[in-house]
Amino acid sequence: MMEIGLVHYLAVAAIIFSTGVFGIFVNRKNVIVILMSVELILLSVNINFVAFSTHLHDLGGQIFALFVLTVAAAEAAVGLAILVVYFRNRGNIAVSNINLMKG
Amino acid sequence: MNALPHILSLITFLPLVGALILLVFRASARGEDADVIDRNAPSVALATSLITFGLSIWALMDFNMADPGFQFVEKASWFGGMSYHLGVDGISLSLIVLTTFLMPLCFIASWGVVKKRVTEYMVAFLILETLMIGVFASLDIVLFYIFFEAGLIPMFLIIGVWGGPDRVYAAFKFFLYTLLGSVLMLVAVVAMILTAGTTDMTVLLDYQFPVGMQTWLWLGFFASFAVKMPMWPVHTWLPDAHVQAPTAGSVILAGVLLKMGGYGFIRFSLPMFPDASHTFAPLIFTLSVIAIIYTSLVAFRQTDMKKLIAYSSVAHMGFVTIGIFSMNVIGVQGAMFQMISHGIVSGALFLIVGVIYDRMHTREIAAYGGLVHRMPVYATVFMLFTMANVGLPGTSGFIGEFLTMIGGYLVNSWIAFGAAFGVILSAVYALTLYKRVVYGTITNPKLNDINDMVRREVITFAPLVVITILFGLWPSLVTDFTGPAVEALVEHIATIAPAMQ
Amino acid sequence: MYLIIVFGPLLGALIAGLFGRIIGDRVAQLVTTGLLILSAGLSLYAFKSVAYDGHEQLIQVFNWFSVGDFKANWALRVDTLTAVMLVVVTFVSCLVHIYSWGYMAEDPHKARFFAYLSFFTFAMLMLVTANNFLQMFFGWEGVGLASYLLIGFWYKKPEANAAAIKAFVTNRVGDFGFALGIFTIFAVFGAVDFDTVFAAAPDKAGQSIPFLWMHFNAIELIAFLLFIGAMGKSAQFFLHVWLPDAMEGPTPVSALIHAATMVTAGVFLVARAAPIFDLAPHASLFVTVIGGITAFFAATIGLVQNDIKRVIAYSTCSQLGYMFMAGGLGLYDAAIFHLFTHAFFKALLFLGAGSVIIGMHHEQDMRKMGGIAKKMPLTWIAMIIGTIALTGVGIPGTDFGFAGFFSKDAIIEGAWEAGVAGTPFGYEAFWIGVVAALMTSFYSWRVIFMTFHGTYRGPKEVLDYAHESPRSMLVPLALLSAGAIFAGVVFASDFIGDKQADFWRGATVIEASAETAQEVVPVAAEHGTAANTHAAVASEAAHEGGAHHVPTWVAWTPFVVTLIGFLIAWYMYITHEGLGARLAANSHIVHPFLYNKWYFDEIYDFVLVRGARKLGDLFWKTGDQRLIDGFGPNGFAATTLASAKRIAKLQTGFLYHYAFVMLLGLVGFVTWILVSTPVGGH
Amino acid sequence: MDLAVLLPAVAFYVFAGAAIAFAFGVVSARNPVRSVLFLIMTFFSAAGLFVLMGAEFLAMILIMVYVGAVAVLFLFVVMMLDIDFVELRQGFADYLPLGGLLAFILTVELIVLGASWHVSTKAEGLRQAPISGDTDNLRAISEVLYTDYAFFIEAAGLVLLVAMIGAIVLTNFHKPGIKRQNISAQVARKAEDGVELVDVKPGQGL
Amino acid sequence: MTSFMSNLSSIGPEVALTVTALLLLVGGAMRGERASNLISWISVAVLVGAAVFGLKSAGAEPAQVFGGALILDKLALFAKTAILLSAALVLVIGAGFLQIEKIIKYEYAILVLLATLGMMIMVSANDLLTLYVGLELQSLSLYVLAAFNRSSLRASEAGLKYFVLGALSSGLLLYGMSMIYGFAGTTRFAGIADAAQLDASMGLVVGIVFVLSGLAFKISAVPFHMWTPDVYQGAPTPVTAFFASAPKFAAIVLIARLLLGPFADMMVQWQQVLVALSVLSMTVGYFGAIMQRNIKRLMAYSSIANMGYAMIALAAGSQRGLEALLLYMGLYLITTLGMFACILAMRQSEGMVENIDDLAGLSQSRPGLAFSFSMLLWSIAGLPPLAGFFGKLYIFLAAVDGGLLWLAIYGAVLSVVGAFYYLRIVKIMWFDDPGPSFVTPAFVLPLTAGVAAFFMLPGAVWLLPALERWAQAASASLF
Repeated sequence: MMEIGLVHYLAVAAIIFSTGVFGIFVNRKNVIVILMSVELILLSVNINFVAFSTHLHDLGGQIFALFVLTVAAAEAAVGLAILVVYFRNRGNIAVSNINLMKG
Repeated sequence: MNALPHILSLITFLPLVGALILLVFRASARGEDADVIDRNAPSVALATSLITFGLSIWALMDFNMADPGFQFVEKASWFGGMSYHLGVDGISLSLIVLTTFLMPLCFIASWGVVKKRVTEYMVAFLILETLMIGVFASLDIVLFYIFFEAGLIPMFLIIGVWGGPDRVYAAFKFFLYTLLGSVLMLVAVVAMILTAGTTDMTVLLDYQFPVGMQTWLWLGFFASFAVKMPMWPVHTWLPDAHVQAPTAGSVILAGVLLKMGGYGFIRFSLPMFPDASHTFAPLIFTLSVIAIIYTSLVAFRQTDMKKLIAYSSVAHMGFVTIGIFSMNVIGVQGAMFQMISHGIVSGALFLIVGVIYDRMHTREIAAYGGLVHRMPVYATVFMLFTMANVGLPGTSGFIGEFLTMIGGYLVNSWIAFGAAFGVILSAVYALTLYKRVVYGTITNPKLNDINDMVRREVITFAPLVVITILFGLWPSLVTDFTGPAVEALVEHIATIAPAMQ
Repeated sequence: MYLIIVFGPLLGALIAGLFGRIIGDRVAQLVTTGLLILSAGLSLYAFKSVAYDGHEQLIQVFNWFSVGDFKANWALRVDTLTAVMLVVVTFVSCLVHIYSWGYMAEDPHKARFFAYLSFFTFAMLMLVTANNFLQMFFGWEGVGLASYLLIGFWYKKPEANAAAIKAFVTNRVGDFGFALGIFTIFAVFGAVDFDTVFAAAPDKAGQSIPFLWMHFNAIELIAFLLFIGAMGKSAQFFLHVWLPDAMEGPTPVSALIHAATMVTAGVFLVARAAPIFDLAPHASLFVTVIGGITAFFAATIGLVQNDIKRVIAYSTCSQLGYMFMAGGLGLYDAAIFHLFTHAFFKALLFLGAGSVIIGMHHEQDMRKMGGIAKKMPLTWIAMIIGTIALTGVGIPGTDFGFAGFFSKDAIIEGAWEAGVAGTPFGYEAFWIGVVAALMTSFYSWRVIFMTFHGTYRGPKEVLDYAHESPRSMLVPLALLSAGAIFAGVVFASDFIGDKQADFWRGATVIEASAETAQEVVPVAAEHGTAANTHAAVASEAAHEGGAHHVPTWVAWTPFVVTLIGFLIAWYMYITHEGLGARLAANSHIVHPFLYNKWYFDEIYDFVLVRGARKLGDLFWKTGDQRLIDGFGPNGFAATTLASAKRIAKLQTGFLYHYAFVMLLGLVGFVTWILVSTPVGGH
Repeated sequence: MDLAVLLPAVAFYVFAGAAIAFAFGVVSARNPVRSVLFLIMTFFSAAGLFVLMGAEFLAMILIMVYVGAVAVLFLFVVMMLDIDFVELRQGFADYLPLGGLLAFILTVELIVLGASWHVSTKAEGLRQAPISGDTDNLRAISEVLYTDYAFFIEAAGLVLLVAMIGAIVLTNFHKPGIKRQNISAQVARKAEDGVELVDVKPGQGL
Repeated sequence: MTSFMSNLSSIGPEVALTVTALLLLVGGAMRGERASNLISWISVAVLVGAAVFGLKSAGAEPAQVFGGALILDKLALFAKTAILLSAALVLVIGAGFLQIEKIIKYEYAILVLLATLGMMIMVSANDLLTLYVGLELQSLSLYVLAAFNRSSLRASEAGLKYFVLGALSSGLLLYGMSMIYGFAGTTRFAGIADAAQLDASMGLVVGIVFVLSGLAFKISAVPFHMWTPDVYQGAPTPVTAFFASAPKFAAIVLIARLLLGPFADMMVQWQQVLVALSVLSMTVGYFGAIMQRNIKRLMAYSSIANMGYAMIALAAGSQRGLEALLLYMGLYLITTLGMFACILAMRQSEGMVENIDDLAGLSQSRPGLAFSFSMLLWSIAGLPPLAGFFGKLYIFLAAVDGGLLWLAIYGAVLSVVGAFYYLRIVKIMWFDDPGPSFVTPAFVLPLTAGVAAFFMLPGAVWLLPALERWAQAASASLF
């Protein structure tokens, strides 16, 4: 228990991942929280990569995580931009209102 | 006569050429010109179909009756191991000639009757002709399938665009029902290709599939052909399709399209899966006998003329399946004859209905009665085909029924016993129909000035009348022709199917 | 020559039928009648050359069927049996043609009528000249068609149409058996031509064949099935219902088809297939029983009918019963002889009745007639002759008698002999014959008395109008009268008498004379499993007592009962006129039962017609529409639409639903993979 | 217990616990602003974990990029959109049981899976950028990033470019009717354009 | 750096696209919206040029560049050509629409270029990182494109949905990649292949399931399809056309490369997932389409179903399967673009219409268009003799050959359901009475539809064999 190994980090990542997942579909009020949940997922991925990288003694994982970070930032920008557009058209961003198209 | 090179390709694709010519002219025409095209389209279509018919007769003359194998073979490799491979034996050529024979009659029957979108109508029929001929001429299984299923498209349009009030339902039912059958066949075809490693039907005919596999393949093909025939209980698309289709569509549907099922059984199911055919023959017989009795009784109760004839078609196709799966020469020959005869007789009956439909625009039996007073010629022709439908000896209808019943009897007397009920019942419904439409007094005042058949109609019926009687009295015209191929087929089954011994 | 005999009428039919409107009625009539006269003349010559000069013929016309092992040719087989039929058919037909000139004078569709008549004649000739069962079947159905067309000739009348269909369909039921018989013949013999089949028949006796649920003796089965065909065509019990209704057709048609020729086709079939029936004792017994029942049953109905044609129709039915009784007992010669004589007097009666009907302005109900003998004396005489011939008046033991006397008594006496010889149902057949003869006599005279004697009961103006028929109708009556009088006396010795062996020459199986019996017996003994053949029995009978040597009372019984019948009729309709009507009115069980024809029509209507309708509706509405379409395409479509709706509903438009579904899928896949793959395998 | 073992363990549990707790905070906070703040805290905790694993550079980047840019961006948008925070969290419970179950299953599965990991010799042989013991993390990364991973740098640049284009194209509105300051026009303006000298004749007026 | 430069030279088309995009961006920024049209056409030219240029290397041996980050083989070439041409075509047929709707911006073409570039990277991916970067390049562009019509609520809702779910799917994908990396020790495909062969651990299995889930989103495979109908409907029609064509092709080729390359030895595991995806996609796609009235939504379900079909071929896991997949997808591309050209022509005087009922009587008002549309519909329904049938046939061949008989039968039966709704459109065009007529569409739309239809015609016999040969050569790359 005290010997901190890879599995501990993976467990943390898994829990955060699940939290992010959980956050996506229990949240109905606000799209921004969903976006943040996605960020949590990406964070868990990064933890995974770094953990594996350390235990494999391979930098590849860290560099991968670096790119994930980069892309995540870009993604956040685009996502928020879309959100802003939507807000301008609709006036709110409550998730339960976003169902103009269905069926 | 000299052999014409590529005669099969010519016969097959000539109608398509006609269709394309019409299409191109129609597409490039505007306003007045379009009307001109519409006016001339029937002549072009008729001429095309007549030339095609002439070519098919030429092929018939050239055909070596003694040879049971495929003739006029054309082969060119295509892609993916497939090939453009055509060829005919007595079985297929006779059906090709049936097709090319009925086609001009359809055009004559539609002459001046079809007023809406004339050119498109002609184009659809010409394309359909190509596809139908292609089915019978193909020797590559994929090519066969292509022609087989492609025929659905023009027929769908013919029913849907030029059909009756409930045409949409009928067209969809026809299309989807048949399609469901044929996609299952497609899977079987695929399995065959993979197992045998070729799409060449001449090779597949001799390829002996493992017995266990045959069962599944047979069922796949059965799904398609049974719907196409149609066999009971997958027949219900037929009455709807027939009722809603325009007259010529019904003629082709009954005359040729149904025959594809029978042809398929003869060409594929029997020789390629002989063991499975033996295994399933009792099933076929049962369904056929049920079909004959059941649909005859249903036909008896119909109030719509076309529906009645459609149901009688189902019953008559029951004889065909009996004949085919009796797997003896008499039965198979009978089935072939029945197919050709039915093509002519039921085609003629639909034309008969068309004649009065064109005048009265109803097919309700109750709307008619006493036509004989106004239309004696019509009554006579109607009587002849009623009798042919009933299977009176001396008409072509008799020969097929009789032979198939003998064929069935030689397998099991129950079959003939059951089928023979159909002979009784066919008299019931056919004569009742005739009585209610033609005999009696005129009760519907609209009929008081209905006119007898005009020259165009007489021309349509004349060849049908002649052939019906000629084939009835001289069936050898057909049987000699199909004989060698059928005998070879039966022999082939007997030699490679261990279950037979 | 034979080609002309057979195809002449066809030519006439085609000319009259196809070009009737162009050439006009008169020419059409001339052509058809002329060709028929030619045909009849040639037939007489043929009869002579075949039956007396022994020039049997087998003319191959051309190949009809040649499919696999199944071969059948168009051919004309002319032996004595055929020749007899040729004469009957062409002669009666010819007379009917002539008669129709007068009878149909006012009809607007004369050409069509004559075309039908000629066509019928052609079909009948095809039937009798057939050399194989298939060609026979062709003719068989051909006459069915002609009968249908002619019964329904007056197509405006709904009854006529219904009757036509009824006739055709009932015949089809018989044909059903006939066809199965042909199938069985082919299955057993591998051929359908008479020579092959009959030659091989003794070999096949005792062979069994699977049919439906069990094995049957092949020959018995064939005989039985063929007889089903005969029952239909000859209106035997169960399948008799069409014949009385067929009287809706024009009277000449009734005379030709429903009295003289077509209905006797069944008898002809039995006689033609005698070599088979002869080897099939059980089937023969069945024939006898059915024949007997029909003879009795039809006679009982005939007692009370009021429609003049219907009485004669039931009489025909009854007489056909006689013929089958004879056929079943192995008395093929007697059967054919009765057929032969019957053709004359029954055609005479019908034509006479037709003459009455025309004279009475298309009135057929005897209750509205009476005492018209003075108005139409020639018809009256002809009818009397016909009746006497039908009732079989003659002096037993002598050669004096009308046509029916010879043939009917031959059957009745033959039945007795068969009974003596131990043939099952022989004695019973005898007694049925006697009882039926009694009734025959009664109803025949009843017709005469009700029609021509007593007081007139119909509307006055009809009586005023009543007149003798034109010459074209009377000439046939005269000729037929001659036949009715002399046919028996002239031909008895040939058909059933001592010269019969020379006459038939194997065209059918004949029992009586010693030499033929000897010919047949060895054959039967050799292939002796079916030892109890008629030939054998008959030969024993022949040895014991010889032909036509029956006890005197047996010979006299028919005469006596005929007389009794006459007297009863006299009592009821001449001396106590009106008694019959009163009796009928007071009877609540017997008369209605008989008058309504034993309720056969009602039962058939209820069971078959309505049954078929119900079943048809059931199959259509419930079977096709509700079950097959309901569970098939429509059900499939409905299910598809329902699932489509459900799937479309899944698409809620809500983001969190979408995400949820995705994750559900992911977790599902991961779990599935973890479960399905062994964990820690590496 | 050895401090060298204990200390990292304690640190791990602190950071890990914090990260998880804050992550829960992100998804469960009633106010989005708080969610953002929780997110920032989660990133901080995660950065701590990174440090524990020896990925100092990444830990730094995480804070810089995420906290400095992304989270602030979130905060900005949250504030800008001025969302009505009163109607909150209704219907949260609808999916809770099933969603929780799903998340739980997923977590268990992933942890079980993680537990099955082991360093295989083969995996070591496949490494693309093995970490040598004597180089520090930053240097090691910098050595490969612009050489072996140059292509990805370029590609990532394009990704960022797309993000930029996207953000601009979506949010940059030119609403008609709004008066904007046009600097160049102002600068380029000359006196002659603005002032018209009119020679007013006496007695006539304009 | 020389090696970097020389590597760059071997990816000429990609470089060309990048440079063009950058230059056009600058140009656009300077010239403003007036340049939109010009930029569009330049983009088209470059796309087509890149395709043609790329084809010149058709004979070359497969090569790995950038240290193995990218692989250039025939499969990639085939996919790139298809992607480039369809992107070009999308620009061409969409130009008129954007102009009339007044949403034209020069960024549109540039985003398409960059998305295309992303796809090109995807299909050449030889490393998980390449895959990821390429995918994100494409995805981000597409997110923006989906919401491109800023003033439309539907478009922005589409963009939002697409983005949120897309981000989620990237998360799943990444998580899977991290597992793969952790258990294989590398992100390079070749290395993963070795690992999978030697030690197919659970981590790899679960990793590939995650990755598949993420990629399944891109090809709209059920249950990762949920975004598709809404986004198809909401996005501007030319963008929808783009969504339906090139990205699907790229993603499925990517999946093929991944599964048949590094994970070839783990086929037992991923085949189950793929079969499930395929069955679900076909079911939902075919049944879901039936109720649709909006033709773009219908196209969404149609593409879901078609992807389900394509996955049958992929699930077979054989070269025959890959060949069938490529053939099928090639035909799918042509058909889809042709159909979208028809949809883009659905403009009445009041504006665009999207209900299939608006097509009523098209066969009489615009026979040529109706004819082309019908051909395309029949083809995609898989009816012979049209080309779509051969796609289906090849898939069945592959499936039965790969032991997936039941899948083939299921697909065959469901194709009847599919035929039903394709046919319903035909029915509306041919059987119904004409409604308000369409305004005369830009010449390019009927032309595109007509050319696409012509390719489907049996008369174009040369096309199929060529496509088949090409697909065969391409499929050989992975075997």
